[in-house]
Amino acid sequence: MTITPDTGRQAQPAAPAFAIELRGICKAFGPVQANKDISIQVEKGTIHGIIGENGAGKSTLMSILYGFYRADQGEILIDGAPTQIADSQAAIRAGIGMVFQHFKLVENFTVLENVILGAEEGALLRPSLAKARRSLTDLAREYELNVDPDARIEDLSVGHQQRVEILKALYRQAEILILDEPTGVLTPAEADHLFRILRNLKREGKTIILITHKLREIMEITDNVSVMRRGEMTATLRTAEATPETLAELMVGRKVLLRVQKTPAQPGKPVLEVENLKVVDDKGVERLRGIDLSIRAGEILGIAGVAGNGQSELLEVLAGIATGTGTARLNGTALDLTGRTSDGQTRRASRVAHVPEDRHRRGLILDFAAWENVGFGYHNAVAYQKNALLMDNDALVRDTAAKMERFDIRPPNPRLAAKNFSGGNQQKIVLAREIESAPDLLLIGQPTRGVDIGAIEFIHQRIVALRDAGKAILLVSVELDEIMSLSDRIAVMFDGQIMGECLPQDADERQLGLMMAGMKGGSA
Amino acid sequence: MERMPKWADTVLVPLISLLIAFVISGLVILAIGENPVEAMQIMVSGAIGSTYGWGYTLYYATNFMFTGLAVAVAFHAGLFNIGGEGQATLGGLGVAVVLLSVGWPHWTVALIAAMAGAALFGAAWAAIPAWLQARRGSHIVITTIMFNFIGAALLNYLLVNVMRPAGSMDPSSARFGVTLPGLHEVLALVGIPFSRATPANITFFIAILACVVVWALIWRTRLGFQIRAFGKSEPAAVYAGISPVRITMYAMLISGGLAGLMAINNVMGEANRLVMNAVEGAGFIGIAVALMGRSHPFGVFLAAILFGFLYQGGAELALWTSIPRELIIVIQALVILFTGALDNMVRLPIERIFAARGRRGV
Amino acid sequence: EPGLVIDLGGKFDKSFNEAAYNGAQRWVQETGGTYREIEMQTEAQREQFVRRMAEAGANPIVVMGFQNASTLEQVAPDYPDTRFVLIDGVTDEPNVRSVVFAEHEGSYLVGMLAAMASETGTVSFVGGMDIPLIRRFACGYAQGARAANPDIAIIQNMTGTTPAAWNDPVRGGEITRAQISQGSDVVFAAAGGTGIGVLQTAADEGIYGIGVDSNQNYLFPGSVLTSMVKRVDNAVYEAFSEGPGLETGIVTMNLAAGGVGYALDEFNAELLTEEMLAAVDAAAEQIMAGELQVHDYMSDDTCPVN
Amino acid sequence: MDLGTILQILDSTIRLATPLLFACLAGLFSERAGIVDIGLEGKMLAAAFLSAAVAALTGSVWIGLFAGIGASVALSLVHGLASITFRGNQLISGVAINFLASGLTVLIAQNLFQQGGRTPSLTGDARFSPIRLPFAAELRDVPVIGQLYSVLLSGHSLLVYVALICVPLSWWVLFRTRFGLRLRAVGENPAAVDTSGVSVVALRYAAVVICGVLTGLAGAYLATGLSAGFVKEMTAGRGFIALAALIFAKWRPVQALWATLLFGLLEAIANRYQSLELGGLVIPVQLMQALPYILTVIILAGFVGKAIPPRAGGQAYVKER
Ligand SMILES: Nc1ncnc2c1ncn2[C@@H]1O[C@H](COP(=O)(O)OP(=O)(O)OP(=O)(O)O)[C@@H](O)[C@H]1O
Ligand SMILES: Nc1ncnc2c1ncn2[C@@H]1O[C@H](COP(=O)(O)OP(=O)(O)OP(=O)(O)O)[C@@H](O)[C@H]1O
Ligand SMILES: [Mg+2]
Ligand SMILES: [Mg+2]
Repeated sequence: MTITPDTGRQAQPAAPAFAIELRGICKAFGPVQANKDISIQVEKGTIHGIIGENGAGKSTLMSILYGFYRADQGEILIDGAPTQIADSQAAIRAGIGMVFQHFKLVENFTVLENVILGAEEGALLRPSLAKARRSLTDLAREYELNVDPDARIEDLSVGHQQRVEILKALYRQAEILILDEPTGVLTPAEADHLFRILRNLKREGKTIILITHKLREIMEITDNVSVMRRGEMTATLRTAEATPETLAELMVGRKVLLRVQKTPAQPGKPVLEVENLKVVDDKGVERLRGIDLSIRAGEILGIAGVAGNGQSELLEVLAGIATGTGTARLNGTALDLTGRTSDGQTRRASRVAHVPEDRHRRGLILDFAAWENVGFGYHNAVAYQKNALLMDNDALVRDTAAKMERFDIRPPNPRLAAKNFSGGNQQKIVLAREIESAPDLLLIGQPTRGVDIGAIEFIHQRIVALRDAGKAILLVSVELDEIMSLSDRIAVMFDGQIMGECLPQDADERQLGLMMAGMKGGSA
Repeated sequence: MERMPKWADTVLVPLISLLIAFVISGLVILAIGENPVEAMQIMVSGAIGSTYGWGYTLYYATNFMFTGLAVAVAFHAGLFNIGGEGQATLGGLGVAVVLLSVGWPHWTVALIAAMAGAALFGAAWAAIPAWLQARRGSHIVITTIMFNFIGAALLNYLLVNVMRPAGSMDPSSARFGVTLPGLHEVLALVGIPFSRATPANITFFIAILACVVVWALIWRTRLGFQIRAFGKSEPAAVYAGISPVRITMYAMLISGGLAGLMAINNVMGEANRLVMNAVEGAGFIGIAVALMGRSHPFGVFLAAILFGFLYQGGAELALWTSIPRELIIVIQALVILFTGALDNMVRLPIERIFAARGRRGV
Repeated sequence: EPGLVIDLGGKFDKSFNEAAYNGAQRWVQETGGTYREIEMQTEAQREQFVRRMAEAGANPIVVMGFQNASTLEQVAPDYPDTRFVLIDGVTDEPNVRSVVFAEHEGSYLVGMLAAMASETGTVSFVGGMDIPLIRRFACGYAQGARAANPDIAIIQNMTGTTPAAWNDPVRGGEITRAQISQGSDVVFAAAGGTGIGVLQTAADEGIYGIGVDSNQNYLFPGSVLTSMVKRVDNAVYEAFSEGPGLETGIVTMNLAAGGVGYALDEFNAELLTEEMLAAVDAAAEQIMAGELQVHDYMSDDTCPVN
Repeated sequence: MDLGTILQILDSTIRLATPLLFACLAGLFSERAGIVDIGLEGKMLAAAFLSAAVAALTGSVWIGLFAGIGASVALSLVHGLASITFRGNQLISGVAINFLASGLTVLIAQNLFQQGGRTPSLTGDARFSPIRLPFAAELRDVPVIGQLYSVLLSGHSLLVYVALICVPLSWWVLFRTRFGLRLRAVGENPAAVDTSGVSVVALRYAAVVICGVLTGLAGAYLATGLSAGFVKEMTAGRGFIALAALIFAKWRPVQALWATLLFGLLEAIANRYQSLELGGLVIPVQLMQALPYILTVIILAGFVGKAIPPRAGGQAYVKER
């Protein structure tokens, strides 16, 4: 069944009290259509949820509403009145406040200073600070928004930093509050506190837009919910009438999972064995909290989970980029996780290949030509050397041409700069390089992010082919159907831990979706 | 994303920047009450109107090739080496030490030894800032500038207190035993008559060789590949297992070595003794040369010739008009400003033009 | 037509080079002739500039500054038909005339004047670049001061060890202030452009300064006691007048030859009393008559007094 | 070394520290706003020249002062154009400005005065003359305090006192005013400023102009206060030393005062003693002269405490990736 935006039910015959109404918003970043003709209505005094996969266009839409980006097309109505939101100043004037996915705080300023920044009373700080201090204590009482006004931001926990962002908005008399994935960075306890705050705000008649991936949260506090997919608004409905199942379907999409035709796996001897793997990031936050997993030859282990729950760290520490503690054995021999005697080169030498999640930042050098990117990381390979001194660029170019042929990379021009390929083809360049290095273990993150369907299918076939060649593959993806269709085993990660494992055939989206949302879902 | 053709990026943009720089320089000349056209004529005739002029033009160009390559190599690694001046100064010291320590039988042997000394000292002078950058994150731009001053002071001390021959009044070393063959001697072999009164010497060919070698290093070797990768994107380099520390060190050592090699030309070739301030700002001109030449050895070669022309032409201007040679520093500054800092100002409009034509084309 | 190669610091340095320029101008006025003139721009340019002058066919070519001794050693042999005149330095190239001055004699005289003018009993000396030539100034100055006042205290400082020391007024001023704080009330600056800073500070702080090379009395009327003039202008004038045929070799311009002396004009007339002048002129007579030997530092790199 | 000598050295320390202090505060405003400025040297030079030249021509040091400030502000705007408007490389822009100044000053000086790139030496009203503080003369003989007052504090040119006043003033502006708060914020996280509805570009231009004014004062003092006229390259690396002092001072006004005084002291000592004798071994003058630069490197190497620069320093603010 399909669920279509059912505004008829939303529009109360009495007074169409829409705090916000967006009509036909479009926004493109270069060739990327982040928002396509988006219309949405948000009732006054409600909490309105927006869900969607990574890259669906949620943040972009909200940034437009807040005047941080300018829409290419479309209009914005605040309280029914068409409003030009040229910049954040205008948004603030219109009573909109936003808590960004990545906080916009001055780290080494105090809470007070951050709160008054841009909203000072006069040329001198003293009075502003005094006033802010007073209203902060009020707000704290009213909404359980207590933070030490004189603490430096960098000394605060993420949860408190977020409260500062909310305080900033409220201090500017925001009537409409937008929160972009507020709980993505919070511990469950902090999240609960946040929700209490949001309820209080709602009680005071404020309108709240809540962006999240997590069904549990939607179900918990939203009144209405809209679903976005690939830059489009696919549905808006009352939360009361929605169920996690329907939302999960809407979010992941009704389109048939493209089941790659693959024979059942013939798992061989274990290739990668990881025990009690821990990673602490430079901020001192524990990103991986004791991971145990093992992958056998000829097997694909899929890691499902919402972005930011430790998948990236898992890939990077195994790839020798990040450092961690614990043990990881490749074909029985231990990998150095401390980084002292290891790096990307030594990993490649021990036949570990890595397709990074972010092709623009790590996987490719956008200014390099395709052939240079194919040699990238393998520049020491014997095949690419002419003699002890010189590299054999021609050989590399020839090899690249062949790879482009095999991977159907368009345009098949080895000398074209990587930045001039489309995302899908950029991704194929990385895959060609890593897969054809014939590794024992392939670490692969978000293989099809920002890639069109045609390319997706092709990439999936390649990954399966590598498996059938008896290699071990660790697949990380935020796209459920991808996990479902590729994996031989599925592990779900949440908050740096593995919530559970299951086999794709006896797993269903709903169950996985719940585990991804942090609910100790069904068995493994 | 619409991009403009490569030739526009590598040729058109720098040329337009250069044009702007020249136009403004012309205005400056007008402003100080001289005639730009005459000035240009004097420069042309003085710099390329005679083999004498050519001699000096090529002599300066040789200096600038070395310093330009030095800056270019560092640029490829994403490093900004403003220390060419100091590194070339120390290179001169290296040459002097080598040539004064023992009597050399023949200039060829001496040349090889002197090159080693020059490169070694130059690299050593670059090593400390490089290490501080790689390990302690000290800003290499400022540290290299500081090392220019420190190098000058060091040379000053050595020339005054150590290397100055007894009884000599000016702070400079004794003359070296060996001299390099002048350009005229080399050209005489192929029957080209050339002024003997110029300092241009065989080093010119070494500089050309250096251009080729650097080209091969950057575009044909593993190290060059890693240097370029690191320069383009450090996160990607780390992903590929390219060590930022190692590459920073290598790139700066090579850069310093190249700057040091310049001493073969000015110290061994021209002065034939170590004098104070022998580098004469060539280290800084290297920045303009590298920016003009888009950090490509061939571009550096051409840009160096251009600045050699400007330098000699400027000297002639200073000689016969009341326009001081500082005019060249102004031109140099404008070139750096427009090809470097204000690059976008020149590039964006051109990009738009190409984008528009592209769209119409499609 | 003759040529004049002016050293770093420029022809309006109010000192050494300006003296040469004035000599050349006098020649122009008196003979109506013309001459080529260029100014050195940087250290490493010396050879190119002298060469260029020779290439241009100037003859004779007057080259200013001891630092060009080695320059001429390089260039002169390539132009055997050209006559060069080196001011302030010595080379033994066959086609070069080396003109040197007896600075110690002139300095002796201004040293006497300084000692006699001093009330604090302390006089001082600021040299430019620390080289034997400048020590010759200092030594002569010290001898004169001692002669006039046996228990005078003499402070000596050099500005630096490189050519930059000729052109650093700021430093000159600071050194002078230091000397004043040590009690000096007459300072003799033999430091080219740096000297301007010295005389400036002397004037600011209300003590006497003594100029050098050119007559610098007019710079700060009333506070420049006198100037140790070096008749560079005469040397240039003579070279120009003698033309391409001038004979080479070493020419020493001493007190007797009117090559050095102290300046007396309307700007410092009332600063110098009768008896000061009497004493100095007497000494000058003796020196010219050879009865009084002023020790030349450069003869043995030592100075009897200090 | 008697008290008198020490006083003399400290006295000249104050004089020599003044241009560094102005430049250091200038850099402070610029870098606090996220604009790295290695063009201080050039701006100081340009200001030194123009102030001296105009003072020499008009005979009024005040007109000269404003001319000097004008020159430096003009160059600052070039830097702003390159690094703010066109998002160019701030380092390259600074380098270009340094060369532009060192070339143009000599070019114009030669053209105006034909004195080998020098200006005529300034006299009378064409330069800042020392100011005797009240009772300086009377207190001269009172031991210590009196001498401190009359030798150290009294008898400097006006700009020295201006510089000293600029220290508390800068502190107050940066840490006690709305403008200061926003300025510091834009150097730490421009996005935060932008999302609070304040213009990043306007703030950064303001900072760059303030930087220009202060650098102008530095240059003007050099040529019309410390010495009496312009000499080519007379800034002699002071602009870079000021940057080092800035790092040493961890981007704080009061510390900037101490840092620049330290560098001033080094220069004063180097000026006074040809070579320093410390227990037997003789430190050559060249080492004395290189000491500020060596110290700078040591500071940059973080061997005297790591300094965290403003986080957004050196990067142009780009909203959309
Ligand atoms: N500044 C930008 N420049 C270029 N492309 C961008 C920019 N911001 C977003 N995009 C692209 O626009 C698309 C939508 O991005 P957006 O951040 O709105 O998605 P999202 O739904 O917020 O994703 P997430 O759940 O990961 O936050 C993505 O393809 C992204 O790559
Ligand atoms: N998040 C982002 N930030 C910056 N640039 C981006 C981003 N996402 C995409 N781009 C740029 O947009 C270009 C196109 O990316 P995109 O993935 O949309 O390609 P596409 O048109 O979908 O092609 P394909 O159909 O092969 O996926 C890429 O070259 C990339 O440089
Ligand atoms: Mg988002
Ligand atoms: Mg796509």
